[in-house]
Amino acid sequence: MAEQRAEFMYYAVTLATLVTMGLAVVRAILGPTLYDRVLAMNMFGTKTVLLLAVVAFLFGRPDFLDLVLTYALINFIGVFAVLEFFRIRAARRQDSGEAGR
Amino acid sequence: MQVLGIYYYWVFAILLMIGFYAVIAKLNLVKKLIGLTLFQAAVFLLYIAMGKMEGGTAPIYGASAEAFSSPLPQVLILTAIVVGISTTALGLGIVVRIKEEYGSIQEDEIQEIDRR
Amino acid sequence: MNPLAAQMPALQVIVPMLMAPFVLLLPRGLSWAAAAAASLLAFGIAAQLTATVIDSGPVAYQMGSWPAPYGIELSVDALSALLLLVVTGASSLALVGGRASLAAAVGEDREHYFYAAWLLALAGLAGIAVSADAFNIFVFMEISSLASYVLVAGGPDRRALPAVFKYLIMGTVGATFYLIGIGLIYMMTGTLNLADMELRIAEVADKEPILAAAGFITVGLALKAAIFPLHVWLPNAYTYAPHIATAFLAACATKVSLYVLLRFDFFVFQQNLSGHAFQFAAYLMPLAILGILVGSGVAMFERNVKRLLAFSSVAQIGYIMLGASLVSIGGLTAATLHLFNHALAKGGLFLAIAALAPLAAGLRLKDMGGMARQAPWTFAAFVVAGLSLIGIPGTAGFVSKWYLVSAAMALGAPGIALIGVVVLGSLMAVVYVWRIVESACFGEPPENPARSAAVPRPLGAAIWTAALANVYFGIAPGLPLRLSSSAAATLLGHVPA
Amino acid sequence: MSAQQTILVAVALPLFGALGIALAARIGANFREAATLLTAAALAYCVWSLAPSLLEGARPAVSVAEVLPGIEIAFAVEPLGMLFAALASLLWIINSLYSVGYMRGNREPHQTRFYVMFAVSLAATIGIAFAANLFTLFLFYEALTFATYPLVAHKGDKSTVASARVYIGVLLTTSIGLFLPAIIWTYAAAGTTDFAAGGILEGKLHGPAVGLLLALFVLGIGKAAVMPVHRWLPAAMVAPTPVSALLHAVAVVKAGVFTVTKVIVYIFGIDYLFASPGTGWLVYAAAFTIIAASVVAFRQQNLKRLLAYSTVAQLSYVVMAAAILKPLAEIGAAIHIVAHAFGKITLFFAAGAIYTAAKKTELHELRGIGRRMPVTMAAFTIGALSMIGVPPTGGFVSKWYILAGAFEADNYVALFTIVASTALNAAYFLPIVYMAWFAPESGKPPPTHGEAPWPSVLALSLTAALTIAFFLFNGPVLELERQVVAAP
Amino acid sequence: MTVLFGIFLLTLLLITAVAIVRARNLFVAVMLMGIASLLIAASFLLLDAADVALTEAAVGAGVSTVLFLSALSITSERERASSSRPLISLAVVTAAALIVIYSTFDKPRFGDPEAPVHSHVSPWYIEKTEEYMEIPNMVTAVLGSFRGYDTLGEVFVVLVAGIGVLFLLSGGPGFDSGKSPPPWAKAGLRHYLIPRVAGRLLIPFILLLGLYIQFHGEYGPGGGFQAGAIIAAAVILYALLEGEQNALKVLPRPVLIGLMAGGAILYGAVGVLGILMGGNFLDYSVLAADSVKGQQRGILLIEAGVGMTVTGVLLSIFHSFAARRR
Amino acid sequence: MAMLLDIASWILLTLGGFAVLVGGIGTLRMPDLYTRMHAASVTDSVGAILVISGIMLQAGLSLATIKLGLILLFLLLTSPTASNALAAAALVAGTRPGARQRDDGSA
Repeated sequence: MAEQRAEFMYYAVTLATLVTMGLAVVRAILGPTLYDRVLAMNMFGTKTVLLLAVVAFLFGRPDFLDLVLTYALINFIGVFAVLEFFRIRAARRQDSGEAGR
Repeated sequence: MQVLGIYYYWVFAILLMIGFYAVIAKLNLVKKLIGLTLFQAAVFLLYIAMGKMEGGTAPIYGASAEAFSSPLPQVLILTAIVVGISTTALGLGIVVRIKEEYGSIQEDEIQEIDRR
Repeated sequence: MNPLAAQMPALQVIVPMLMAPFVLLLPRGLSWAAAAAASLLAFGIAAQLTATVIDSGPVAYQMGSWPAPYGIELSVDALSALLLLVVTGASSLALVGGRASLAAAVGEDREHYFYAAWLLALAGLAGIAVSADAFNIFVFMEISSLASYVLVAGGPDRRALPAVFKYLIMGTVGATFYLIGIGLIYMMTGTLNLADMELRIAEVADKEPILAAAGFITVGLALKAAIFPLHVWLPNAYTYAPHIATAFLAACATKVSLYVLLRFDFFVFQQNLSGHAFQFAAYLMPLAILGILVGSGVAMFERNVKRLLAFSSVAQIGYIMLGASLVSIGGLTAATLHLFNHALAKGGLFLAIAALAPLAAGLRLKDMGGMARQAPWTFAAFVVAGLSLIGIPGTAGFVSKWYLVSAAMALGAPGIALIGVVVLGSLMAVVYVWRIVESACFGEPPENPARSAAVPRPLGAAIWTAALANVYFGIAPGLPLRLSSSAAATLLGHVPA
Repeated sequence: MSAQQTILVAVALPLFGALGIALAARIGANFREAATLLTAAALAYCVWSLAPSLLEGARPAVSVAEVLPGIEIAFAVEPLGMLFAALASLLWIINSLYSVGYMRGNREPHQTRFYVMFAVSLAATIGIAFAANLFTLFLFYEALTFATYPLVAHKGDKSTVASARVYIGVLLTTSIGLFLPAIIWTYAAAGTTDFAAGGILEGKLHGPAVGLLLALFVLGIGKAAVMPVHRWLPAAMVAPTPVSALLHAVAVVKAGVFTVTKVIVYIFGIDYLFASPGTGWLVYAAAFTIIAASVVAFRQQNLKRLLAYSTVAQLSYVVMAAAILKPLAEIGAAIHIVAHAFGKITLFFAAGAIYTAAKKTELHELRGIGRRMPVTMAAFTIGALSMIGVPPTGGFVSKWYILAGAFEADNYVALFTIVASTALNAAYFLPIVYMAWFAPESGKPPPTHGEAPWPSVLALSLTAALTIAFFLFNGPVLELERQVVAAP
Repeated sequence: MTVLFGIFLLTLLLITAVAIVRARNLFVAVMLMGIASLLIAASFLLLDAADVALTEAAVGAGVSTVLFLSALSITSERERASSSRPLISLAVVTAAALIVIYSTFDKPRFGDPEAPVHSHVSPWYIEKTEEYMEIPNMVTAVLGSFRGYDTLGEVFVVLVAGIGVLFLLSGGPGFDSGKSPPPWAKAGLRHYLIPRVAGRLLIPFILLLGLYIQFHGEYGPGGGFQAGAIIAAAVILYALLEGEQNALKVLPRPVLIGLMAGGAILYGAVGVLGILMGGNFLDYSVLAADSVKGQQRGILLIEAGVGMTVTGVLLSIFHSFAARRR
Repeated sequence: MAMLLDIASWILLTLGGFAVLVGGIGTLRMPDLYTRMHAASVTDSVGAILVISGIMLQAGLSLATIKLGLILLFLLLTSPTASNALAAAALVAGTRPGARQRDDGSA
């Protein structure tokens, strides 16, 4: 009984997470700025982490949590790579702007 | 379950198509590589889907597991993913060089430059 | 059989493969020597394997000692032995002769990367030739492909880069198609071992996934093998690669894909799909004929010497496919033999180009002026290899064309038309080879004298080795003929001859 | 040295000679020419030493390698080939002698290449002569084409290269496009390509196929210059005179008609061919070539071009004679190869000598030249008479046998052609002779020149002498050729 | 219910894929690629492929995003509005898709335990892994031993990609080792205080996680490749935070090349050791007196080799790209 | 006791799911970058805390709980950092709160 109800709760959370992931995808596609997309991607990543954490229990395979851990960290690095990209782009533009003058 | 099965193969086909279209129709070299990545991802999906067994679980001996999905397609796709990323990395290296030499990463512009 | 001899199939791949990381670590000065040594060793192993195959039939090898359908099996039969000889031989010849040329093209500070990639290309090609596992073939195909992209990208001209990018894209699409095909077969049979696959496919033959798999594998490998009209990556890649690398790749890279194609189409599908022979005749043969005619035709009007020879390669691949599409012992013998002979001829030609290019102002036909006088010996070898490409008797190229024509003749009336195509193709070859010869003998010599005065001796020796091999195998084709007729029998009837 | 070894040595000797010539050239020009003459003499010795045993009926053969099942590279000496080889090796000596004078007299460039390729050409020629089967023959036939290409294109300027392109283009196209398929067809039908007395095709082919195969052979053997594949021969006139001599007298065209004869005699077999329908056309084709080429020659103003068209006509004598398909005519064909060789080489030597000494190439310039170059013009006269077929020259002997063969076959077309062409030959040769000896010298200040350098004069005297000698002493040759047709 | 999840994820995947192809801005496309990659990874997990899901996440969302962004920051991020021959391309693509769909007729039922995939070779692996190796993760068993030769090939594919990028980017006009980089290229994100602190805090954990995945691969999902990617990611994070020059001080180029070559050599050496000790190539059973121990030892060693090579190659590639920003 | 834990975890999970959903809707509906960032943070912080603690309660005391704790820690450390850096980058690049933004271009 309790098992079943827990399962039901897992399903509910999973569903909510999935919907949010969908919304994040919509945001990533709509934009409108690059920063919105980065935000959406980051959010999508964390939601994936949540989703997989729940699914691991849903499937009864807690050893999948290693995987979830990895997701959380990798996602973080992705965001930093994006930031570095922005920084370099800004510096580049500044450089070329100065050169233009 | 069967709905999902059919859906997997359709998604495989459509994803393959989307990626392939990007590879042959897009003129931007990076876009081609992105298309290639999607193209390969579709194939990965094909393999993994065929390895799934109803009622099975991940092929790691665990407490309660009785039946396992097939480990072989997973191994193959692990290798294929690595091959894919290697190809992408090499392709990006070439793109960077092309940009430096030609100042463009559009296929048509490069052809134009070479024709001159 | 002593234990080391039993390990030969594995060593064939391992020796060049493991030498590659060592090349990265060794002092720069040694990288060429290490690469050449590994390549020669591989050639020795290939020779040893060939001897074993001729003496006692196919050799099988279980990787990691796991039994066949579960572990990965290697197997060497006559066809693989033939291919191994071509691959390792071409590599050794090009490496031994090509040091100076490569140093000039690649630059000495990054040479060691290049040699490491070369060894991996060699290992990849050899790995395909010995493998008896469908997926393993894919892995080694990718090693060799990625490595050959690197080799092509080493070309000094910037146009090498777009060329290699196109090569990469089309090569990867081809490999992925192959992967899809393998996946579909695996889905229907549950196995990846080629022999096991062949047995198990019989139960599910003519089901849609298998038919689609045949299509995907054929198209994917045709892309890799540059079969007309999927050859568009080849001319530029061959033109702008370093000359020595072109010699190596032109001699064996596409051949290996053709080999896999033959393996699949005959070994796995032939017995099991109804109407298979008809499909060969209906689809591959017209493509082969078009490939011969279009490739030769473009070559006739091409002004860049290397691209001319590259288009000639497209035509020569057409000959091989034409032989295969006859689906007869004679046709397959011709196809496999031509695989060998064309490698000899093209390898020699591109090596000679490597020797001549530094003496000339460029690679256009008119830049070849005066070459015959500046480097008479090299040029003579070029002519010999060119004659082999045309198919003049006394050279290797003739023998395979002879078999092709004989096989076509066995068809009766339609065969006459095929003979016409072969003859026409040969005549076109006369034209394009002769355009080079003529401009080299009688063209205007370059305005300012050559930068480097002489052909390096090792390169000259390599070129002459190739040229003499063309003559030798034209007069005494016993060895390749034996291998290829046995290969044809294996492909068709499954009984080792 | 056994006969087998001698054969192999004969084929290989010029090749090594070529190497020796190339090496000797590094020391000096004299050494190079000495090496050439030495090689030529050694080759002649080798070849001629085979003759006696052949007259006694021996047929030495040797096989080198089996290329394909049933197809080997093999050599066998039989009378026809012996005759050809003996002729070529003999004329090489004389031609080398002549070349020394000509090449030095005209200060030609690339002399080393010239001598080396000449030697390679001779190797190919001997290979053709001694080939034991069609395949081997084809091999050396192509080798000869390639080896002579640099000789034809010797000058290397634009028009020369264009002409040389015609030369190699026609020869390669016909050989690969027609000759080779004919060989493969033969192989497919008979299972072998060996030359065998009486032919190998008898009963293997039927109906129009025989005629078609014959057509493939005759047109495919472009070197025989049967119209319409004769275009290469006039085009090749751009070459230096010794090369023309090589082409016309020593090797190339002779290889062509020799091959045709050999195919007719040893592949088809004359009796089989005679019995087969649809083969008579060859006589007509040859006859047409003879008449047409003679007419064209008649209209030429350039001496060497005239000689070239004369050669086209004379070659077709051989083809026609072979095509008459009677033993006497076959003998005539063989002898005509020899007779024409002596006559034509004399004519070319003379033309070259005139060019060397006086730089004259056109017919109208030759007025009165006989007084300045009496020896040369005397030789020229003898050569011309031989072409026409007047005794006491070699040309008479061969024409006699061909006529006899034509009578035997009741072939009136051939008869008429011979008569008509003889008249035409006379019509274009005799005016030259007359002009040279009797017309007053034209031109404003009379040019001062004498004979060409002595090696050239010596050479042409020798060949002129041979032309006459062949009329007087042709017994062994006849005996040899009788064996061809008399053999079982 | 999982069916619904699967369908939902796949639909999102398709939408994302279309958006990727249509995106005019390459940066946007790369972002969406990251999302698509996570979606694929989640789908893999639903299909019981934990190891593959881990790899796809590490590669698709991590490594490949970093690589694409590195390349984009050198090249340009905008795609010109043009595609070549869209109609012909569509026709070709549709033909391919039709063949694919045709091929799905008459295929085995999805998840059917009787399908050849589940009845022919796989059961042997599932059965024998326990017997021969006594490790729970069958994927690792197949990868490391049963089909270890493929994995050897995979390592060399990675190696050749590394060699290729090093080769390509150590020449050409953009390469000038003498030129000092502009100040902004050196800086990294060191002026962003909060990320810097948080990042530095995390790096040890990431490294630890990498090592855990490396050596836990026989028991749970993971193995050398994933671990290599994670460790490389940690170093890349360091480089992003402190500037790549500082990262190079920690792990200089020669060390990286040593890592990538060394890993490949280690793998090969294990294989050759198999020959020397009387077995076939890559036969680990002979590595110890007890064949099970030998297998385990062999797998451990080759996984270490894989990890080394992957780390070395990924970092080399990253630095090669970064060095081009001058 | 077990019942109590179960109930607590259900409540946590429900609330977590709700928070995640609300945050997602907010991300879609909010007018500009900075307000969207707020909404996204709801999912990352509140949502994550609630959901993961809910699961932790289910899992009981085991290795899994420790791992879950680690995951939560990472999430709480990384996502605010990422948001902060992103906001800083956007501000530096000149994106003002409330301003109408041009499309950086998908299609």
